[in-house]
Amino acid sequence: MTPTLQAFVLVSGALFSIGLLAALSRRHAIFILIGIELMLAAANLNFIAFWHFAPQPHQPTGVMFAIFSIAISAAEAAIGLAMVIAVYRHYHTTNVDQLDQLKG
Amino acid sequence: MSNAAFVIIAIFTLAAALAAATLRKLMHAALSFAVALVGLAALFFLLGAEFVGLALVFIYIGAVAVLIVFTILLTRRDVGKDRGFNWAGVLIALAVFCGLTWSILKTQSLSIVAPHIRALTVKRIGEALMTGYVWPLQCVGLLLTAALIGALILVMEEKR
Amino acid sequence: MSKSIDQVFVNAKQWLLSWLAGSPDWVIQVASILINVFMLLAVFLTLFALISVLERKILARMQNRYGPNRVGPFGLFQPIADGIKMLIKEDIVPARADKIVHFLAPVLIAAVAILTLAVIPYGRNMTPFTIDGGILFFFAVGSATELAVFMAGWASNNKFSMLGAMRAIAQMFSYELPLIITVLPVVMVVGSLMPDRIVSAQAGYTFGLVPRWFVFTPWGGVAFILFFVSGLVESNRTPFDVPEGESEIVAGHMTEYSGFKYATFFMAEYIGMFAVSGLSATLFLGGWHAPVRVLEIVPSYVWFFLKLSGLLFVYIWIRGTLPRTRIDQMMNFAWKFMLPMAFTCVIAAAVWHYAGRGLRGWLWSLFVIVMVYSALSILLDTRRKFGPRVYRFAE
Amino acid sequence: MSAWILDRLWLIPAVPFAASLIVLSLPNAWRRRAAALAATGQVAALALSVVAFLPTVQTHGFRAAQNFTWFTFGDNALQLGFVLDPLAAAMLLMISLVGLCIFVFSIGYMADDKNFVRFFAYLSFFSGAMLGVVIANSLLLLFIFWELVGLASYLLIGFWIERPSASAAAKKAFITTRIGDMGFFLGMLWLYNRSGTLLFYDGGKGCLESAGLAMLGASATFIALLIFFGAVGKSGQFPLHVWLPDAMEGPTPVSALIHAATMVAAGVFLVARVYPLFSLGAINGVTSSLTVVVWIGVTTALMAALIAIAQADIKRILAYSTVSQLGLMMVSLGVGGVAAGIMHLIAHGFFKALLFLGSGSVIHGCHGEQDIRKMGGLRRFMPVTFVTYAIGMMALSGVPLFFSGGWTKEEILHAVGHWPPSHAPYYLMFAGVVLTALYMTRQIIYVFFGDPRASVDHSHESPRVMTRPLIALALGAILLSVVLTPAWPWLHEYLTGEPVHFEIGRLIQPALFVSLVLVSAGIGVGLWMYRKAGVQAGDRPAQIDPLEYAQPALFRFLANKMWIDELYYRTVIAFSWMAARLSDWLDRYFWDGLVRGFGAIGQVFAMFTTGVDERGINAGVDETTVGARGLGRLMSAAHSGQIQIYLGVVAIGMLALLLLYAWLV
Repeated sequence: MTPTLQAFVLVSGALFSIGLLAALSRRHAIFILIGIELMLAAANLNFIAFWHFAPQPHQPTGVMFAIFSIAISAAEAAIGLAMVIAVYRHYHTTNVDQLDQLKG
Repeated sequence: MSNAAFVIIAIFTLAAALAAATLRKLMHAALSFAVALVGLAALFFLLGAEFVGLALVFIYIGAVAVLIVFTILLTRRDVGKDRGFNWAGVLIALAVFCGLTWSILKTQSLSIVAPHIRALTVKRIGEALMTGYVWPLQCVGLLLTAALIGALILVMEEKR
Repeated sequence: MSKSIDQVFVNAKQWLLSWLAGSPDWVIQVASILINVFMLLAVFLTLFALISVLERKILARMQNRYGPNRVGPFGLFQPIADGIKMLIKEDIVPARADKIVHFLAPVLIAAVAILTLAVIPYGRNMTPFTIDGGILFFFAVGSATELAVFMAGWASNNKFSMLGAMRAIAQMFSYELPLIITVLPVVMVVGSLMPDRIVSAQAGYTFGLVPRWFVFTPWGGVAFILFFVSGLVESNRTPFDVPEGESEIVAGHMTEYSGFKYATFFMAEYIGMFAVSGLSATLFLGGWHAPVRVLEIVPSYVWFFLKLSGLLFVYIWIRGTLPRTRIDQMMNFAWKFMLPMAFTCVIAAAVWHYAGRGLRGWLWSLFVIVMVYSALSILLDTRRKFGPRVYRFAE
Repeated sequence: MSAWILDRLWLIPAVPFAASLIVLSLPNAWRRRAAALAATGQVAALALSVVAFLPTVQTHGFRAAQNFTWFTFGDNALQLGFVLDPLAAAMLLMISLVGLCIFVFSIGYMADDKNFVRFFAYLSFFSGAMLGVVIANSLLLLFIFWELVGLASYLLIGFWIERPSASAAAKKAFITTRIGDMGFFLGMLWLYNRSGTLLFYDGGKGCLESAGLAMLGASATFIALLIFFGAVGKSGQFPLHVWLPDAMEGPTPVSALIHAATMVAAGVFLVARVYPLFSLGAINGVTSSLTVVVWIGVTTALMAALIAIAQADIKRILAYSTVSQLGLMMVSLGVGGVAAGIMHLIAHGFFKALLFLGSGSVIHGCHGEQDIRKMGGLRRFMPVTFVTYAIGMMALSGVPLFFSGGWTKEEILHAVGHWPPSHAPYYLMFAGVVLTALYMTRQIIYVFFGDPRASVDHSHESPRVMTRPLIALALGAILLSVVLTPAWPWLHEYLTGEPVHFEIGRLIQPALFVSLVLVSAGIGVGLWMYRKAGVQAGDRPAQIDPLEYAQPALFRFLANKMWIDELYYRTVIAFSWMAARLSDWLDRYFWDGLVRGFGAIGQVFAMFTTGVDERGINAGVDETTVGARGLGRLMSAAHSGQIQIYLGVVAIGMLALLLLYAWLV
């Protein structure tokens, strides 16, 4: 009795939707970042799951992809949070509803 | 790998993720996010990708989560409580969830069982990184350096 | 004979598990795990109790006092008295605190500290949790400490707590880099992240006399010192106990904790110390290997705990000797000296490897380290950096 | 040992290069560390040179080359390499030894300069490049180092960049030598075309070995002449000698290192290195290319010596003297006395560096004054400088028996005297020797004797860091004669690869008496002519040179360097100007007119299209834009700036695609 690939993909889909929920429905910029990170995590889960269930799992392609994806999302988080701080300094708000001007 | 473990971990992960998306206090949400990632790492363990799971914990709990809570602290003035939901967003997310679930359930080729595989050792990952994936690795190194410098410059106080 | 004594704990566990023969697989697994956890907790909580009183006694001797000597023989029952005192104290939670997070922080920090103990090999075939990426596990789990400290500081809703947490995180982040990078040379040389492999790579004796521990190579010696200093910082010990410097910020992130929660923090700190010492013994001091071939009849776990105690004594010794550093000095030291030196160790290890791991490699890697060290000492000009502080009040 | 150094021959230039790079990256305030580092590099190069010298002494006629492939194009592999033979080893030793003295001297001389660190970086760079020239076993590698030497000399001549004259001199030196290098380059290409290799020695396949030479045939003469043209540029031979005196704008140690001891010798070295090309097909030791070398050398030697008599700048006199001595070396090479030429080159390296450093010490003592007419009587203030300078002067004049210059000059005269085609160079060389003694006597009388004049005020001996190198070089200039005497011609036989034996009888030769007579004549005439130099005598004012008083026209001719600069200005440069003017005119009127014509055609065409455009097309476009504007207003309503709305739309789109896909599959 082991879970099939479908189960993992379903979890991944749910995780993605939750991430989308955070990114779409919350006002605070950090929530959007958390949402994006969750979506990326869902994608990573997919990479690993498809690698595990692949016909030739001896090549670590999926794992490699996930590793690079984690590294890149770490970079993205750093930049994103730095931007949140920079924006906060400038506008004194992190509410994305109020951030609709390109010019400062 | 048993069904029971999978179900428990999946529910744990999704609950934590849902908490991260919906909790009213930002700090609690951030901490729930960290918990959700621990669950995800456990899923990776189940899938035999121990290295990725450990790396995920290491990077997300050790670095990204701390970064997030720091940012929350630095932008504290209007944190308080996040007022209200954008219900349209909730609807869209729900629709996406339904669509994804429907299409996943509909796809027959996904219901397969894992083949028996040799454990993926860290050594093999290291060898792959240093041989076939050496250029992507260099590029990621460059990217991370650029991100480091960029983040520093972004948050640097302007001297007046 | 010596072999059976060496394996006495392993055999005992096998004997206990043999009662379960015939049960489903997962039952045996869970039972095995439970035995491991129970043993770990029993050993290390005893050690914690012992060390806490020994530390007070050793410090007292260094300061020409007696130290605790009233409870039990030589004051050895002092920890029990302390424990009872802590347990019956009132548990105070500030009114404006975030109750949940305030409660979770000590739980998390203790859990993390105990988890890190799981991957250390305590003797031959005596690793509680054998995993391919054991070292990575240690650091991955250990990195959650920062989050826990932050939770404690933030949830207390107290400015001393917050400042302490900020300081703690800043210094932990800064010293985590050298801590991890000094592990890299060992991992590179052994070719595995598995603590057991690392220990077995240090088996044997050069000329049948000098053990092949990594601490006896130039890069290993330097990496060991760097690792030890970083470990001091990571476990918030003197002289790097800035986050809880009581003369400045009361008790840092633990200010608003009392009673058993405070005791938990206290315990977590000590267990963290044990874990880092245990890992440094594993990585550099040959783990459970005997220092002399003839002494191999002594059981392996005895050697491990002897090394551990030696390192713990150095911890206490340092605490009795050195004054507390300043936070800015610490940061400068981490980024400008520790980090480059840690990278140098990596390079020196590579040089050692490619020069044939013999005497030639030894000398070459020593040369690399000495060059970088002298260059750094010229560049940093420590006389100026660590000079008198310029105070800038109300600027 | 010999295998060890042969494998590591590249280290000799690499060490100063590395030192240069490190010094260049040091902060400006680290003066002592920079100097120490540069000097250490030089000491290391010297040590390696000594190690390289040993095997060549042990085995007579030792020659070993170490070649490697640089890159491959098609089937051809371009090979570079290093060679170690007596010629290279002797040059290595001379360059690193003299260089070290100059490095030490510079520490004192440049002590007050604000770009001290940069100076040492350049100096090390130069040293590395020069050492590279010497050990190169490929004409291409030699050329590369040759150009690096040129670059270093450019940087060093123009070191005091804030002086316009210095930067002009640097440019002049660079461009003039580049003209010569052009010839060198062409010769190299031709050589490669004919022989297919640029390696000198390659186990019988090199271009200087019999197999390679056989492929050249008659073209060897032209190749040799083209390469000689490069040497002419670098060694300041007539007609490309004009840059060398101007190069004295650089700091004096630079003049000593580059323009006396080493770089200018590179030309002579080059000719010696590729000598088989010159002597290919020689009948009785004479070929047409060698004849050219001889006459160029003779012309240069005499002309420069004449000019030197009428100069007033202490460094310029030495510069012309260098040009003259280089001419002498060329003559020696041309008549077949290769060993004699190289011996003179090495001896000259020592005593000319000594003279330049001595002049640097004098200039230092006179607070930057370079005009010898304003000095005088310095022997009392600067005894060490005086004694060493006098030794250098006697070595340069060729005083026999005790000074290295005397022996080498004798050797050259001996070689020239046996040149079959003509005896003219022999007698012309007599004049050269006399003139050399004459102008050196003049200089030394002006600088060190008589009474102190205008600039000699608070003059003092230079610091020890400057005098020590002087003493070292002076000792070198004297002691070198031990291996030069005909009784035990060790250096000669070392270079030619023959066994040495001692024979006291050879010490006394006709050439010895000839040169004794010539030198005494030169010094005697000088003493007589300039006995009252710098003071009033009869109706001659003090500041007028005795020769100028006696022969004003001749003196003016010589003082103005025989009008050669002006000649070039009127001919070569004027021609360039004319060509430039012509091109300018063509560009301005002819080509421009053509372009304008095309432009006019275009304008007419444009007028036509404008009409079509305005009446036909614009109206339609106007209507379209009105419509687009309306559409844009509609669309801009969607651009609310609300990022979450955008994201939501993206999500909806993704969902739609997903459903579409799921429905289709």
